[in-house]
Amino acid sequence: MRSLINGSVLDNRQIAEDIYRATIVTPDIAGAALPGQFINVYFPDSVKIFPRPFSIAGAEGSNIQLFYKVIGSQTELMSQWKPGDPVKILGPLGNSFEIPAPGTEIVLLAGGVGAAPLLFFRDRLYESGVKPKFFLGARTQNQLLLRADTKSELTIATDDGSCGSRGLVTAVFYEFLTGIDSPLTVCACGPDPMLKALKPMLENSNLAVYVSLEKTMACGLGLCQGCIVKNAGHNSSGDYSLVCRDGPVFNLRDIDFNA
Amino acid sequence: MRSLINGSVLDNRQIAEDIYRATIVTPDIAGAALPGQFINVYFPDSVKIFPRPFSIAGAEGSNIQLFYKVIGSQTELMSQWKPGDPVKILGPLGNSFEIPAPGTEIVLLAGGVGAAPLLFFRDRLYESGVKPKFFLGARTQNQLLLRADTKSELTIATDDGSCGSRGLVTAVFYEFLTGIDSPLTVCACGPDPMLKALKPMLENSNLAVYVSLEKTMACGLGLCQGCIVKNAGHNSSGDYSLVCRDGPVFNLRDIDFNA
Amino acid sequence: MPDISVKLGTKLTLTNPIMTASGTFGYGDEVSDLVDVNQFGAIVTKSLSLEPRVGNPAPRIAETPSGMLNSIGLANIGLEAFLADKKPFLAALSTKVVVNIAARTEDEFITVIERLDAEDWITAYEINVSCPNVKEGGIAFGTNPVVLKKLCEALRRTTKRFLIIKLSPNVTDIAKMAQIAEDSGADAISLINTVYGAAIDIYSRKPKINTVIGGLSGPAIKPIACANIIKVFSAVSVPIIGIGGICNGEDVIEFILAGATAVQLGTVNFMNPHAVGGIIRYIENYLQQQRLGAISDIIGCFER
Amino acid sequence: MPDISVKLGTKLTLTNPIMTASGTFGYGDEVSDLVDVNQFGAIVTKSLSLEPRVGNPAPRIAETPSGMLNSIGLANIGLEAFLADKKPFLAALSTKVVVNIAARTEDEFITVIERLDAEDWITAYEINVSCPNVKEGGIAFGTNPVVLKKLCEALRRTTKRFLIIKLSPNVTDIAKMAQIAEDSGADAISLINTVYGAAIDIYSRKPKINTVIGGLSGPAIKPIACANIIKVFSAVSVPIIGIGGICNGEDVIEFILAGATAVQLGTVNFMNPHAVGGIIRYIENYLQQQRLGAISDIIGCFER
Ligand SMILES: Cc1cc2nc3c(=O)[nH]c(=O)nc-3n(C[C@H](O)[C@H](O)[C@H](O)COP(=O)(O)OP(=O)(O)OC[C@H]3O[C@@H](n4cnc5c(N)ncnc54)[C@H](O)[C@@H]3O)c2cc1C
Ligand SMILES: Cc1cc2nc3c(=O)[nH]c(=O)nc-3n(C[C@H](O)[C@H](O)[C@H](O)COP(=O)(O)OP(=O)(O)OC[C@H]3O[C@@H](n4cnc5c(N)ncnc54)[C@H](O)[C@@H]3O)c2cc1C
Ligand SMILES: Cc1cc2nc3c(=O)[nH]c(=O)nc-3n(C[C@H](O)[C@H](O)[C@H](O)COP(=O)(O)O)c2cc1C
Ligand SMILES: Cc1cc2nc3c(=O)[nH]c(=O)nc-3n(C[C@H](O)[C@H](O)[C@H](O)COP(=O)(O)O)c2cc1C
Ligand code: FES
Ligand code: FES
Repeated sequence: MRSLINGSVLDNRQIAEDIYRATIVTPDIAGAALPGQFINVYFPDSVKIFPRPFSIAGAEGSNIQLFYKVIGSQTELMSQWKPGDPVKILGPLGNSFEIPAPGTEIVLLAGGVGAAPLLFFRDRLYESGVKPKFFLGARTQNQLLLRADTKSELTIATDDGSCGSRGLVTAVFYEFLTGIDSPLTVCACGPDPMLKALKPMLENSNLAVYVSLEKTMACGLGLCQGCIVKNAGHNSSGDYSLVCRDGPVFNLRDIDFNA
Repeated sequence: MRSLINGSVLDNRQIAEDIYRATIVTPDIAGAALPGQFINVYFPDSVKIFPRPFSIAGAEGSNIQLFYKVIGSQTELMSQWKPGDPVKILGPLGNSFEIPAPGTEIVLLAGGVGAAPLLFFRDRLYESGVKPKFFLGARTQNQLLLRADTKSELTIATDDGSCGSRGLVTAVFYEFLTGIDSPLTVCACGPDPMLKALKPMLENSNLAVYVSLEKTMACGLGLCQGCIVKNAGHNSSGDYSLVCRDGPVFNLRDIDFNA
Repeated sequence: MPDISVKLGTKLTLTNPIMTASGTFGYGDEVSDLVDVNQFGAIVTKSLSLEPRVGNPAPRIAETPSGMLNSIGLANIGLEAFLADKKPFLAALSTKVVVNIAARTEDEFITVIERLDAEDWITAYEINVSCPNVKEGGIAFGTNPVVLKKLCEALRRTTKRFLIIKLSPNVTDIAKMAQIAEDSGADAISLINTVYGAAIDIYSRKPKINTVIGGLSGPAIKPIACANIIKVFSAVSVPIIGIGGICNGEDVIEFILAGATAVQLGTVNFMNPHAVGGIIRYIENYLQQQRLGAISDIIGCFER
Repeated sequence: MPDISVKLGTKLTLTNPIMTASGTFGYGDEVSDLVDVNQFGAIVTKSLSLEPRVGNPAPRIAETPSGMLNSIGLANIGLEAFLADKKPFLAALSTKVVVNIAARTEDEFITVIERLDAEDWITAYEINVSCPNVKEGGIAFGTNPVVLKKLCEALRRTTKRFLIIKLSPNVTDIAKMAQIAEDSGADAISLINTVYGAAIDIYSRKPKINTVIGGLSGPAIKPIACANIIKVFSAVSVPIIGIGGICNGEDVIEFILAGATAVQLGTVNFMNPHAVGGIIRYIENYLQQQRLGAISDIIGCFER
């Protein structure tokens, strides 16, 4: 049972350039959350009427964590949250990443704040005894969500080389791939162009690629039919899927980025 | 020269039930302000688009004071102002109370938060060597803007008798009037029904009554023609006056409350 | 406790005046784990057409000041899937079910209605002649008086069910369209559908929704809806269902004072999926506080 | 520095595309100690009629979500007082002056224009055929194609001055009205005037503005204005002046991309009387950042 509830801010601080981490007390959501799922944040009395979706980046005890980048008016409002402030949230929403069958290696691939859902997935993998490879990219070192990690084998790439290798994180990942011929599950989240660039990987039949997508959402609940993504040809369940209800996690095979 | 400027909150605190006092650093306005004038407070990115008018309740050095009652969304926002917060304000706006010719006694008559502009007038009168009579009414003692005053001869009335006399402040004032037959200038501010109730006083030719009016304002600048008050019959300058530009202070003789 | 039930003419009584607005509450089952759907006086389903429709390409929605644009394009699962997949949920509801229908032609409307007439769990039809973002069979039915008359008469001949005609605000004279609907036998008029609107991204220079011009909804259009209710109330005697920008109980009272017998919640379902509960409590409190026995006492009762 | 001047056809060039919207900036002199009025590409004065008009009774304004209703009722000082009292200020401006005219009859329009034609400090007339809150001579001129055609033709015969027809969004087909204005000799079309709207106080049960139905303006109507600009842009070749809900530089660029050659600032003058300065700086920065030489390069240039 999902519910719109008043969470309470436990902590909210800037952790990188324009990027904040918020910890919210919300036992029901924390208890139910799965990696890949998201919550809606509501802003009453606002000129902007849509709730804002954010990936659950961690769930421990009664708390969930969000990592968010300040890019507009509502994330600006969030950056002003103070401990104790009530926040209207609804979740967990959407589907989730799945832990692959034993024998399949798993790799996490994140661009920018897209790392958020994968941090949560990493936690759960680590708890289940898996220490995943984690490729994390950002524009500069100032925009990295983490720089070192004990729960994953972390490889960092920055566009300007200020931390890790210089260049796109996908490039580092492709390098790693060339040495691999066993079954591999890739879970990726980041800007659309990054995810789109993964399409050619599908030619490698050893690979399953799951991506978490972002679309403008009016409801997050499957009510408005606004957050569509085009289904790839072989998928017969209708021409569009809803990111909020059928996703946000999709098998890369099933979606068509060009529409 | 009026100007829209960023003032800075110096202090903001609750001083009575639902009533707050804010001190704002704004040298230009503080220097120019006259009693009776008001400022506009602007709320960017708000669902409510009108600025909100507030009487200047005091001006000293670089600071002005406001007394405001929390009655809706924007005064609610104001109640959250913290020292150092920037506030967009414009003023001083409108006309002012005038210090009457020597030999005319002056009486201030206020209902509720309508005391705000009269507090400022009292300051200026006191500075000019006059200690005015000040009749102040409120619903209960918890809603009084002040309970004792060194700069005026204060008489208090509350509806429930919790402070001063029990009943309407106008009643106490009428009592005082019966003993008076010298020229008297009354400056009043309060709810419309209170001001309307002063109309019969005009039959006493010894009395000049000035009232400060409140109307919903869209601009406060004479641009929108929204804040009209009907002119009384003998006034030939057009059928309506604008409260923001021709007022907020009017000779009670010149206005017609019934339209 | 004051009486919040409303009679839509003599034919239909709702336990309360709050309905869902078509296209903003899916088929009700999407959020049945979040909202007690039976709190509503009636559920109006997403516009249904004979065949499934995939709807318009992305982008379909955009935020505007206190409102939103949409160009969903009447995406829906089509008549057969509706009856197969949604009937179990809808037929089991204790609240009433209104099926909103959109079609490209008069014949398509009639075919859908004839098939639905066999389903006894359906209470009423709402005819969408006012969708601003599809090429055929949308608003065209609702802006031309001659076409509207012919359609309404044909539908009235087809069914005895409670028939609601949903009107567009994008016309010079909505009162005239309402009169035509009434004269042709409509049992109620619902209004407004979305208002024409557009927005352009100044960096990509692309329209923010795929059809360029789409439908504006949300708080921004509330005064427009209110004005249209007032106009139609003085022009017809069938009940009016008020729609447009309602966010809370105050807004509902305002629309009822303006002349609505019932109302629909649209965009607010996105802003606050729990709105209905608070609204019903608000109405009850308002009536008590105003010492009114029944919500129906104040329909159209504003001071002119 | 990019070029922000705009040509409204061949007859009129403005130093920048930002004008004031009639009725929201008085006669300009009210705030001349607050705003440098010459920053605007042109000033449009409050609707002027032959005789003074006191306007509608209170209440005249009400706030709505991201917008406002008004029913000022074309209150104005009348032709003679305008020339006597406002000419000194207006004639001395370095910016252009557009006189907006409203009248009850065709004859009244003609009388006013004939008198104003003698004043060489006036650059253009904007004809208000779209005021939604007066009983006579308001929107009636702007909603009936036959009436509009006759009026425009008569005005065109009367004056050689730059003639702008200001249209209402409260019609089924605004493109058709624009075509009529163009065919009748209008030099430009301005749009939109306010949208029909209403609001009711649920405690007093009184309408929030005296005329019950008034005009909605402000950010709420921006998408409606944008859609109407897009429709009219593809229907006429005379320049369009875009109006409705503009708050900032982004909004201006959006309207120009939609097809406006110039724009007017209305309700924003109440929300931020200094808006014009920031908007002009924004436009210059935008053009530089987008590596564009002139604002006129992007008129109507959105991707369809
Ligand atoms: C399922 C899901 C999970 C998400 N998880 C996270 C997260 O964990 N952390 C995080 O920082 N963000 C996340 N986002 C994106 C986040 O929702 C947006 O950044 C936020 O809504 C922006 O709100 P705003 O009012 O600050 O910006 P706005 O003023 O709304 O937007 C500013 C600019 O950003 C663009 N924009 C708005 N929404 C999005 C979007 N969804 N994707 C890309 N561009 C957008 C707008 O077009 C505009 O140009 C997620 C989005 C989805 C759909
Ligand atoms: C010249 C002038 C000077 C003023 N000075 C002061 C002052 O010094 N202190 C102070 O507390 N208030 C003063 N006011 C009133 C103040 O402007 C309003 O209380 C304020 O705008 C309310 O804003 P809000 O968003 O909180 O309430 P809203 O949500 O706007 O209003 C809540 C309720 O109050 C009513 N309301 C709104 N504005 C007014 C008004 N002007 N008069 C009466 N009822 C109103 C509304 O109709 C509504 O029912 C003054 C008004 C004017 C015109
Ligand atoms: C996303 C969305 C989809 C809609 N789909 C339909 C529809 O399928 N059929 C219909 O008659 N109206 C549809 N509408 C219009 C609404 O039912 C309603 O008339 C309109 O949104 C105004 O109400 P609101 O402001 O409360 O949303 C839709 C509105 C939205 C926002
Ligand atoms: C208070 C007010 C008064 C107005 N008076 C007039 C008028 O006299 N003549 C006119 O043509 N338009 C008048 N308008 C309409 C505006 O010029 C403009 O077309 C409309 O407000 C939409 O623009 P906006 O949303 O930027 O305000 C008035 C608008 C307002 C808000
Ligand atoms: S956001 Fe509304 S259906 Fe996905
Ligand atoms: S508030 Fe606009 S003229 Fe007074």
